[in-house]
Amino acid sequence: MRKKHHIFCLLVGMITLAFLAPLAEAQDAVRIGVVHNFTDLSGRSIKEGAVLAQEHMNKDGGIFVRERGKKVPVELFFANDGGKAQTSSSAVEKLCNSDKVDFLAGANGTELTLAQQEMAMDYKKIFLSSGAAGIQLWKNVEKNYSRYKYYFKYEPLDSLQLGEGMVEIGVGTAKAIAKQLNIPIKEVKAAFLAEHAEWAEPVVKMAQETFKKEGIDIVYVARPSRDATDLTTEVVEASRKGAKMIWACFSYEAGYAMVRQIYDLKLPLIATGYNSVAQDVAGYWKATAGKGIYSVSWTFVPPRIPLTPKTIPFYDAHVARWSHPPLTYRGNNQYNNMFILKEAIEKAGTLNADKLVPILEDLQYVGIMGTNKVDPKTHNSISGKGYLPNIGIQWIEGGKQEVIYPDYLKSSDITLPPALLKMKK
Amino acid sequence: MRENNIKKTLLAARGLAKHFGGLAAIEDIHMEVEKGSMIGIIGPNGSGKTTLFNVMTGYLKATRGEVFYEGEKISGMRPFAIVNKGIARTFQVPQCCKQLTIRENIHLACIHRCPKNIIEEKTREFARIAKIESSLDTLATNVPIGYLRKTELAMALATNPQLILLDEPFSGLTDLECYELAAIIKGVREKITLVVIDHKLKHLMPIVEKVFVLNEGRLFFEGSPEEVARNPEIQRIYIGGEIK
Amino acid sequence: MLFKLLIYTFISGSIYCVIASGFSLVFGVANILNLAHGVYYMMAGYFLYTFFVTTQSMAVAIPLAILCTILFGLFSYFVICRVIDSPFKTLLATFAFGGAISEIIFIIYGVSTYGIPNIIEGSFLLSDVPVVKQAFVAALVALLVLAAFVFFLNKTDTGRAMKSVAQNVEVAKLTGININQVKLVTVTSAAFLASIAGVFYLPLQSLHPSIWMNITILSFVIVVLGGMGSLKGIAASYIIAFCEHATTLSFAEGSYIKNGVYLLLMIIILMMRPQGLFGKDLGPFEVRT
Amino acid sequence: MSGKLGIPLSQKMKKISKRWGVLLFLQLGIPFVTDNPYYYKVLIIFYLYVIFAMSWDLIGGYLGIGSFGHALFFGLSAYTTAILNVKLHWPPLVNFPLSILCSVIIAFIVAKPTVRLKGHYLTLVTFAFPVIVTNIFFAFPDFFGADIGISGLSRLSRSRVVDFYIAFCATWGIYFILRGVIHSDTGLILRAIQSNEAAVISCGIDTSRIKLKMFILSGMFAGVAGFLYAHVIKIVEPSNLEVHMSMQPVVICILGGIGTLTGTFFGAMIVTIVNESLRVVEQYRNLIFYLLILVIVLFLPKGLKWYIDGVFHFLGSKLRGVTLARK
Repeated sequence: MRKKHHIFCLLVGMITLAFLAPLAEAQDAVRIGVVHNFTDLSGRSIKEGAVLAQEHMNKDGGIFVRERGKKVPVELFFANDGGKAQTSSSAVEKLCNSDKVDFLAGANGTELTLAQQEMAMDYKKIFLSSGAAGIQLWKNVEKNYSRYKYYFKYEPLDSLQLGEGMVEIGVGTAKAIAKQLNIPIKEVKAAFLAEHAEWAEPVVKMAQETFKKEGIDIVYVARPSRDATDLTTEVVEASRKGAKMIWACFSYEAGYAMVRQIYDLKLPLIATGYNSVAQDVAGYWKATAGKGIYSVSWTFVPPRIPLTPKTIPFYDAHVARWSHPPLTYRGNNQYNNMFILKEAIEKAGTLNADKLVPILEDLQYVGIMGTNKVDPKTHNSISGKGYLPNIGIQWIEGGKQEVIYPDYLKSSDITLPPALLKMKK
Repeated sequence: MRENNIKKTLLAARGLAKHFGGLAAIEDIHMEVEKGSMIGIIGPNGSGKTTLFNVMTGYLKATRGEVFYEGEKISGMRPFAIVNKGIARTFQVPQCCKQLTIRENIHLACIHRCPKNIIEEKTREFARIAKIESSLDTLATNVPIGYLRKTELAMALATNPQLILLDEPFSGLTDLECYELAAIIKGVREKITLVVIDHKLKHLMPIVEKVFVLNEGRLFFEGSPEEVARNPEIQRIYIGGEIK
Repeated sequence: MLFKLLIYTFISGSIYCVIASGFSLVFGVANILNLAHGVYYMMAGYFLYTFFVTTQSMAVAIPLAILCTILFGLFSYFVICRVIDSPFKTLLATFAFGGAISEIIFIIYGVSTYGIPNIIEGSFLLSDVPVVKQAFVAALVALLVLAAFVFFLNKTDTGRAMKSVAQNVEVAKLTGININQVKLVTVTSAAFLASIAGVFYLPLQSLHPSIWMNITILSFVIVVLGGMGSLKGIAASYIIAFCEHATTLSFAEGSYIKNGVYLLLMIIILMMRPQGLFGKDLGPFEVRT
Repeated sequence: MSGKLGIPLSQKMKKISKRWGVLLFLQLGIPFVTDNPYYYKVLIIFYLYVIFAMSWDLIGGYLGIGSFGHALFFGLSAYTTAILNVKLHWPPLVNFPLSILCSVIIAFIVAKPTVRLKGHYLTLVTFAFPVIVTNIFFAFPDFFGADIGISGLSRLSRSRVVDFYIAFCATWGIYFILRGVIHSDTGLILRAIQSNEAAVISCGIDTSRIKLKMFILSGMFAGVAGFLYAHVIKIVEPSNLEVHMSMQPVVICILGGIGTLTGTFFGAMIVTIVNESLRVVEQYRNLIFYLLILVIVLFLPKGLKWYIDGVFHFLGSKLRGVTLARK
């Protein structure tokens, strides 16, 4: 009995401790709150990007704030979104309240970002999201500007813009297959494997239209769940229906299953489109035990090519700091967004959100991937030529990434898997 | 012996049968229980006495045949409905709520049967009948089996039934307790018809006025205790039953 | 088409069998619904990965992984068999245990997914159906191990002891069987069975600390569908597998809604046979005697 | 009479719940202590979890029906109000009865077949329903918003403080309703059923009808929690229907002490407030949380409430000793 009471007292002690802990007082700094998931890749890359940016800023004293008349160091506060709307919105609230942050950056996953957006707007904090593709986010700004004007999405692209990229690459792949197997593009049949998620719906529609226009017919469509672990049935069905390429659309672990099973079954198929996990330069090869070879994907993680003067320095710095390039595009988005914030603050010379909004709206910033600019009405990023390019990469022997799209950047052509090459006429 | 000579049939089984897979626990039982009578059912182990009760009270579904209560077909009804018709029963292993006190157990049976304000005294009254007032507030887990049997009887009475089926009320009791219980049973039978299963003929025979003998699921014999005592066949079954 | 369906049903069905059997066993003998069951499968995978990376040879890694998983099962026994009084508490304890383990994995291995190279490379055509060699082998091994285990249950004293405990603990106690020992053996062998599935089948899938829950749910469904505590019942896993593959083939969203489909099936079956397919009949109302 | 009835359990309850009366008024005072909306939010969520847990406790704790799909009622009422509020712009007040009705209906649909089942079969069937419903939701993405759910619900009231008081009143209101139920004859029947259903049936009580009733009542209160939750978080998404959500009330009840209404307060405190304040060790938060559950289940199996009572008794006796010594 007595022992039990001891245990109980111990618990009580823990509770009180936990309560007392977060009472830390603010000192002079630009406080940036970063919400991300502590237990997945996207979250990890966001953290790495944020920390790297902070270090780079503080190396030369931080951000110059005119109204304070000096350079102010950047302080980061991290909170876990826990992969749930509730936890993530209370994470934001915790940042705004207990940690008294001035700005919010980070977030991944549209549903979570939506929850956080609400919270951030309640507190009128500038919020630069760096990993959510849902169009609802900027639709909100469009609908109710006065409330949502504090939300900005320089990067990443929204699902429609992503869609363009994926489709472009899909069509590019189809053309390449047709050329290499010297068959008419009519015979390059495509199968769709798109994750069953809200953001993918418009993309799939768009893809279907474009493919029809290009004369590539779609023989099979499957919409597995985004964390499916076994897609054998789907891929086999696809190749049975005579598809030579799978136009994939995966933002989660299901991407591994697909490439893995295509490889295991030695199917005459090549996966293209968008396979989020294939962007992960560091982990992809390990995660698929080399089975991820030949898979093509649209990417928003910069390969080591001079897209802008900033690309290669960033790439090297990231590798130097974390011994690997960004794991997902959220990493470089986060880094980029924080520097956009820096630029805006130095322009405005204040941390006041309402003063910053107009500055951010007409800010044109040359970032890592290209030139960042938002549409002042919707605060949505502007993509396409001159702004943010669509890049396609392919994994080849020895776990190397090759840029295969667009033509003015590519380092090599698409390499087709041997099983597919056998079909050469 | 009884004031009303027109003997009205209370419970009647017509060609009752229950099969568990292959084996027939009971097979085409015909029996009638007259109002106000006191019936004993005896038979060796596995002769289907308890199954008969379970079928009559709706705990098991009859394979064949029907049960009538006051001329109304009750076979197929759910157990609680049959209880509400007025047939209470007890079990071989007393079924009381172990986590509740004796009082609460009896109270349970009184619910919906009498207005709230008199439930308390009702409870105490039934407790007095069953001679368990002394330990009303002890948990059912902490009382000996004798008390449980009495509690169960009290609960059965509390559902103000016309007919009570007692399933081996004497088993597991000392002789003393048996006499006590027998007395209680005698006490209540003025108003209520009783059917009693038991092996302890010593205690059963004196209180019953008619006996059904079951053997291998069939109704083997039916008559007064004296006739049963005289019948050598039954002795043989019983002894055989014991040895088998 | 149907043939293809059957092949894939056979493969995944057999894997489910060997996983679910352990779950069923632990429930039957120790009367514990071990929500952490999926963790054994997952751990087998992680052990295999670790040992393969360190030793670079499957021949060494596989036995080591199985051994470690068994040891892990041994360890888990001391956690999950401590709470006995209420079924909810056991559920909660095992759930928390599983959660804790997967969190630890998160902390050790980080959030990234890992892949294990196949033991046997390549695939072959069964008539016109492409089948991954490893998957096929895994299925066969699973069945063999299961058969061996059933033999162990019926022929050895320990096995018989387990069965008797499953049937009636009290009687078993009276006959002088050491209940805790039996439970220990049971949990351990459950871990062993799961580890077989993990070691041979996980290389075809990716390794992530969150895979355990689905496995648990799957085996739970199988066991309930087949009938609690009846080892025959795990044959239901073929039904589930068939259901999955059929749905996947017939709808575009197939592999998304497949869980819903087989759960629906389960509900319908339970409505008709509340004791599951192979469970023993309780009658309309069990009288406790 | 109910007080005299539930001996000794409910007498103990009465005594103790007097003590919780103090606690109640302490809670009332919170707004005078702090004005940090974040703390309010945590507290509101705490209250909603208490409601949710109490609703589970009614069937899980007192009736012994372990429903592992309770998120269904919670989530469905949340979705109902979300759809009405976002798509049709109906105010929360109008949606309230509708969403409760919705969860009552679904509770009936679920309960009708399940109450006949026993033990783990029941557990799994209750567990299966939310999964199926989630799948249905995903089948109509443009209506139910699939994985993104429905966002932008109007808030419950102007200020957090008012929200807090709404949650507060709802919680204690439901607490007293349930307490009434449990101390009445019905409560006795519930405990009896958990103890031995055969006995209850042989008293001529239709147990499955009672079970059905209780299930619906429980579903209704879960619905209340879900409704409030939707308007506090202002986004409704499939995770409201997930296994994780269904686990919450079970966890809370067992931590706090199963079959004790006041226990849910302590359980919920662990699950919400402590869990929230563990953010300082974010990396290990979940681990600590799970370990905490394990420790409590393994070493404090009776649930926190029981031990807290123990501590109170202990202190009480000490104080009494002191006063006696003075005399």
